Amino acid sequence: MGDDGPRVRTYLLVYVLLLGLLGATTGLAFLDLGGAGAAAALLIAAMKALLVLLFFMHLRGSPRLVWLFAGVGFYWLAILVSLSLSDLLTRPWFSSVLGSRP
Amino acid sequence: MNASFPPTEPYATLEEQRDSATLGMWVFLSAEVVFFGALLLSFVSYRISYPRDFDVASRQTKVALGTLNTGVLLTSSLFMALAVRAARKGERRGTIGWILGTMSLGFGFLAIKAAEYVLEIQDQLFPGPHFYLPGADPGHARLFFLCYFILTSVHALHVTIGLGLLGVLAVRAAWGSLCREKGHQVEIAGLYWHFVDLVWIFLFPLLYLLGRHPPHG
Amino acid sequence: MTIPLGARVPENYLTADYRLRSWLFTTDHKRIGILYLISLTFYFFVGGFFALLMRLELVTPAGDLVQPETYNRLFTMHGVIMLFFFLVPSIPAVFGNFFLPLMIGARDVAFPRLNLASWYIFNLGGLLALASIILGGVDTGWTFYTPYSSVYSNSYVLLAAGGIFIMGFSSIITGLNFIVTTHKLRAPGLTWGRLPLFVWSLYATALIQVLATPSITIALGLIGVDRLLKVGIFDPALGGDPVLFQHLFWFYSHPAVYVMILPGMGVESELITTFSRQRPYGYAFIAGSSLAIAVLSFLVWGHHMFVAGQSVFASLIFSLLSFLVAIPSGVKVFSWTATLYKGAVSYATPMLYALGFIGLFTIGGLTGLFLATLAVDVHVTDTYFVIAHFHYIMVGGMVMAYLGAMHYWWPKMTGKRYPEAWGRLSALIVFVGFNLTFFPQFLMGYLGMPRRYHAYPPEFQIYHVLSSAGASILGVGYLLPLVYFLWSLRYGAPAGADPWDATGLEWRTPSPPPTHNFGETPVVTEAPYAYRLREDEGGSP
Amino acid sequence: MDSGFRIFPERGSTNAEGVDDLYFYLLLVSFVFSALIFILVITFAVKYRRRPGRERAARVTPQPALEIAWMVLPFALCLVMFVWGARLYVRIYEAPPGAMEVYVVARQWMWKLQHPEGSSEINELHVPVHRPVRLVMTSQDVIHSFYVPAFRIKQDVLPNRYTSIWFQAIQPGEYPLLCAEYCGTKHSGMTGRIVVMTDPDYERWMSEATSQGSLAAVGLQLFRGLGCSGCHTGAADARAPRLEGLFGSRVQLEGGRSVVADEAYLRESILDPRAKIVSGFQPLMPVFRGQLNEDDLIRLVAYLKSLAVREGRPDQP
Repeated sequence: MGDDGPRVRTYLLVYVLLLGLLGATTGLAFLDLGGAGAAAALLIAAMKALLVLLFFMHLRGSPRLVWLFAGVGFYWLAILVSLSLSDLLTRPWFSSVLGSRP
Repeated sequence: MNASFPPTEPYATLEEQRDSATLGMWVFLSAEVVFFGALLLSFVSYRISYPRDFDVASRQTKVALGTLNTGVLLTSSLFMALAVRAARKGERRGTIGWILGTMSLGFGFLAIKAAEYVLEIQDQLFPGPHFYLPGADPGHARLFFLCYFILTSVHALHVTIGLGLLGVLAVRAAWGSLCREKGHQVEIAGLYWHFVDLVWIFLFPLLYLLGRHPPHG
Repeated sequence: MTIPLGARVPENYLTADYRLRSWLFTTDHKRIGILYLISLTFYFFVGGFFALLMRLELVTPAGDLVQPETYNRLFTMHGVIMLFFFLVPSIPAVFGNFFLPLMIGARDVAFPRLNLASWYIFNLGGLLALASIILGGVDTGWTFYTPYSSVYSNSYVLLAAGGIFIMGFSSIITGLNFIVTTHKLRAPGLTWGRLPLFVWSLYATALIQVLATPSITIALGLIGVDRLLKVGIFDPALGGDPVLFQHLFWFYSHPAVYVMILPGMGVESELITTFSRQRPYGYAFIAGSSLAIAVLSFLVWGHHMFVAGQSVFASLIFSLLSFLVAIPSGVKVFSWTATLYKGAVSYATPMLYALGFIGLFTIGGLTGLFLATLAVDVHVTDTYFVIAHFHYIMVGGMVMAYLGAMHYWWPKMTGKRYPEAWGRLSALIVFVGFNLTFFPQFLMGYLGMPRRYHAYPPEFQIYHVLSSAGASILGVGYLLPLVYFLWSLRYGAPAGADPWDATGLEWRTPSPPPTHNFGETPVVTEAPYAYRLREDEGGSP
Repeated sequence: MDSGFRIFPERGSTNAEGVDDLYFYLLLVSFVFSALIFILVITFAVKYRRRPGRERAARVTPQPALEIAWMVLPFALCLVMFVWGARLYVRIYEAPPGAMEVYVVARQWMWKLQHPEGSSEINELHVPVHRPVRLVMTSQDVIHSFYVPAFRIKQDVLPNRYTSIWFQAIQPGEYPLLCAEYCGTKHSGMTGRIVVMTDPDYERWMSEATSQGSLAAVGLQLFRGLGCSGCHTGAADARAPRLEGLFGSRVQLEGGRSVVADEAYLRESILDPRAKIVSGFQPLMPVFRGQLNEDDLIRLVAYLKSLAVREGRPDQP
């Protein structure tokens, strides 16, 4: 069994990238990007998460089954969030006042 | 495979046992994703409903300490990855060393987090009866800090559990019973540790950074 | 593990060790299944006792037997105990634990020690729930809606919610164990296409257990925070949203309905094939529909919230998605029915339960359509129509399947046969009692009788009396098996390895099975349910 | 409210007729399918029962086409249910123009129902027949649910929020009003009645009902008493937005979004003015959360709505 996982250099590279992204997200937070600020922060967080998943957690090189279960949680979470927000965000859409306007 | 270290029931081979344990941890982590996700959903939906008050409140979090803590946790993840690597190669001293390194950073994270809590309680930001935050709707600001304290303390609980796991492994590595099984227990614990890091990667921007920029208008 | 030659009693998992500690520290999946069986039987009768008291109160329109406070506690504790401490674990924890490894030719589940831990965790949760009963009970309804549960209720919410919170972990562990076991420990040759349908349904159930349970853990945990800190995340006074609690609650509790019914469907597939000696009609459709139900079950929770203040748009989405669940459920009913075609149908007790299951599940499923239909749901939600609907699914479906499984596998679990005549009689009593109890509730519901009413307008009395009469019959139907099963432990005839002439690996080992299940690991070479057929007459419906 | 034996509830509203038609369709589909299943199960179980000489099953080749048809056909019937149900459902949330309004405040364990003209009732609501009535509802404590079985309407009543439905009675009479969401100890006692009257009867009842002035008039006093009129002067250079003609209009918010000024918006803007800042104004208004009870809020909202009526709908009384 020769899989000792990624080389030390890879780990260090990933680590430096992670710290870089941390700096970027903190720096960006102090700029006024309007609505894009939240999107940027979440995008960077997703990139960091992906790095951790792929390299530190060895998802790269794992069997498909492991990929499946690594994805399943996020998929179900996406269902929970999207359908819950489909309620919250659309509550003002049907304002019964509209019907009663002349 | 080392004959002196047989697989336990119900497995025929150590390889099978190792694969099962890895899969089991990933299945568990998928449950954890939903667990933290459900909490985050509460936070996000209030953030959407009350963006202005949540901006005001989130500016009260200690962003310097938070950033430092993120760095600490990311570094601990690197150490953990190196511990797994050492365990896989059967390097006992390396394994113990990196595990202890990971643990000390984990304790560091908890210490910094505790310091933040102390500062926040001094600033009357704990959403109890003494809560006080001018400039925001008191109810909504309480909601923010309620979410903040719940999310971070549940996360800290996970860090603590991770530290417990690593502590056990460090002792077992010192006894020498770890490396012969190609370190799969270190790997499983590593998955958990990295996941806790991953959760923080999302908590940090959501709690500390959104709304950090000076308000316009 | 070979049976020692010359031993009078062949060693099996029951006789391997008689000491109490050998049970309390066992990691044998079969013994853990039995431990669960004992716990669940206890909780079932506790929950049933509350139900009987409720039905007794409801015989008269005035609330004259118990105080309203008491009545509210009765229906709450009935719901909490029955749902979380009987129905959710029921078939997976008892028959799943016992038979999953046997059916896939494994020596145990993937994580035997975790499996034992799950039983202890379950009982810890149960003890908290019982403690809340003994101290005075909970009056929030099993749904724990905020802000009533978090701010207004003066009852032992923290204990009961804590019990469910803890029990959730045992559910997650069981699910996790089943997923890994099914993936990793199948016998050589046992491909996914050869798995028994019960295993497919357990796998689908396990997915739901793992992925849905965390949501209610959070929802109840947050109620706990509110009650402890006196400041809460769902508190409207702060701008908190009680509807958000309902989202988190139903994101678990709707899929949980499928945790309760999917294993029942799996049992049903086993029973129908065994007692028709027929191959399942459309194996792939039945197996696939289990997975489809598991996935779809997560997309429909909002149909509990059509009048809850959810947005109209979200209600439209949830209504449409809810109808999708009708497809796989319909496929199952169709396949069971078609499996009977040209079979060799016997009327053994398990089959009576199975046939009853088809009828009751059909009614339960069809009335589900009423509740998915938006405008009709507005009228019937939170009335006895809903009560009747979900009892048809959970009692008419799941409990019937549970009892069917009990009779089917009892000979395997204990090595003893139960008295068949008594079995058939009790199946009949349960069927009649059940319909008498719950069918009138459909009528009452459409008339507008709200649920959770301690006193009610006199016009509903006739229906309530019928319902209460049925409940007493049902009670007898449930007590009978308890008596004759216990009787059979001592006096039952020996069962033999395969009393039903069934296929499946669990019947290829002695009854009761030896500690390590199989003398040697079985090798599977053919499709499941390969019943020998009469070749003279063929055809298709 | 007779206590005779019934198998079908009375129909008291336009909505009830629509819902019942759909209900019959559902019943029909259910009867057809359950009859089909029951007959097949019983027939097969009897015809293919195990007996000497028939100990084994015969080979049956499954027909995927049959399975597919069984999936498609019922789903088509389900889609009819969905569309039909959705149309009726959307309708109960869209009150017709000129609907009479009633404000509902629920609390453990009673209903308070207020007419805009000023009369308020406890656990009893008098309404005229054949006129749409729109309910604006909120709760002072836990979640309740406004349920009138004869009208086939039900809507949860939530704290800190307005929910709304409407109905139009078709027959004078008395209909039970129930709380359908479990709300605590005396949940089953939280009942009342809707009294539907002919127009002349209703006019008479209205003239006899006691009233301390219309909600809007009391609201105006509150508006002045709380100092709102200091800023909301209605002048072009005022520090606060003009309120005349506000209700029902689209408000341009800071940050580019816009919102329809419905009751929920008015309520939020009084309690938490900073939540939605009107474009071009400073967040100067004090927060009224915790200082106003639901009754006062309703009076203020009614007053603000009356401003819109005067501006935009001069034909209305």
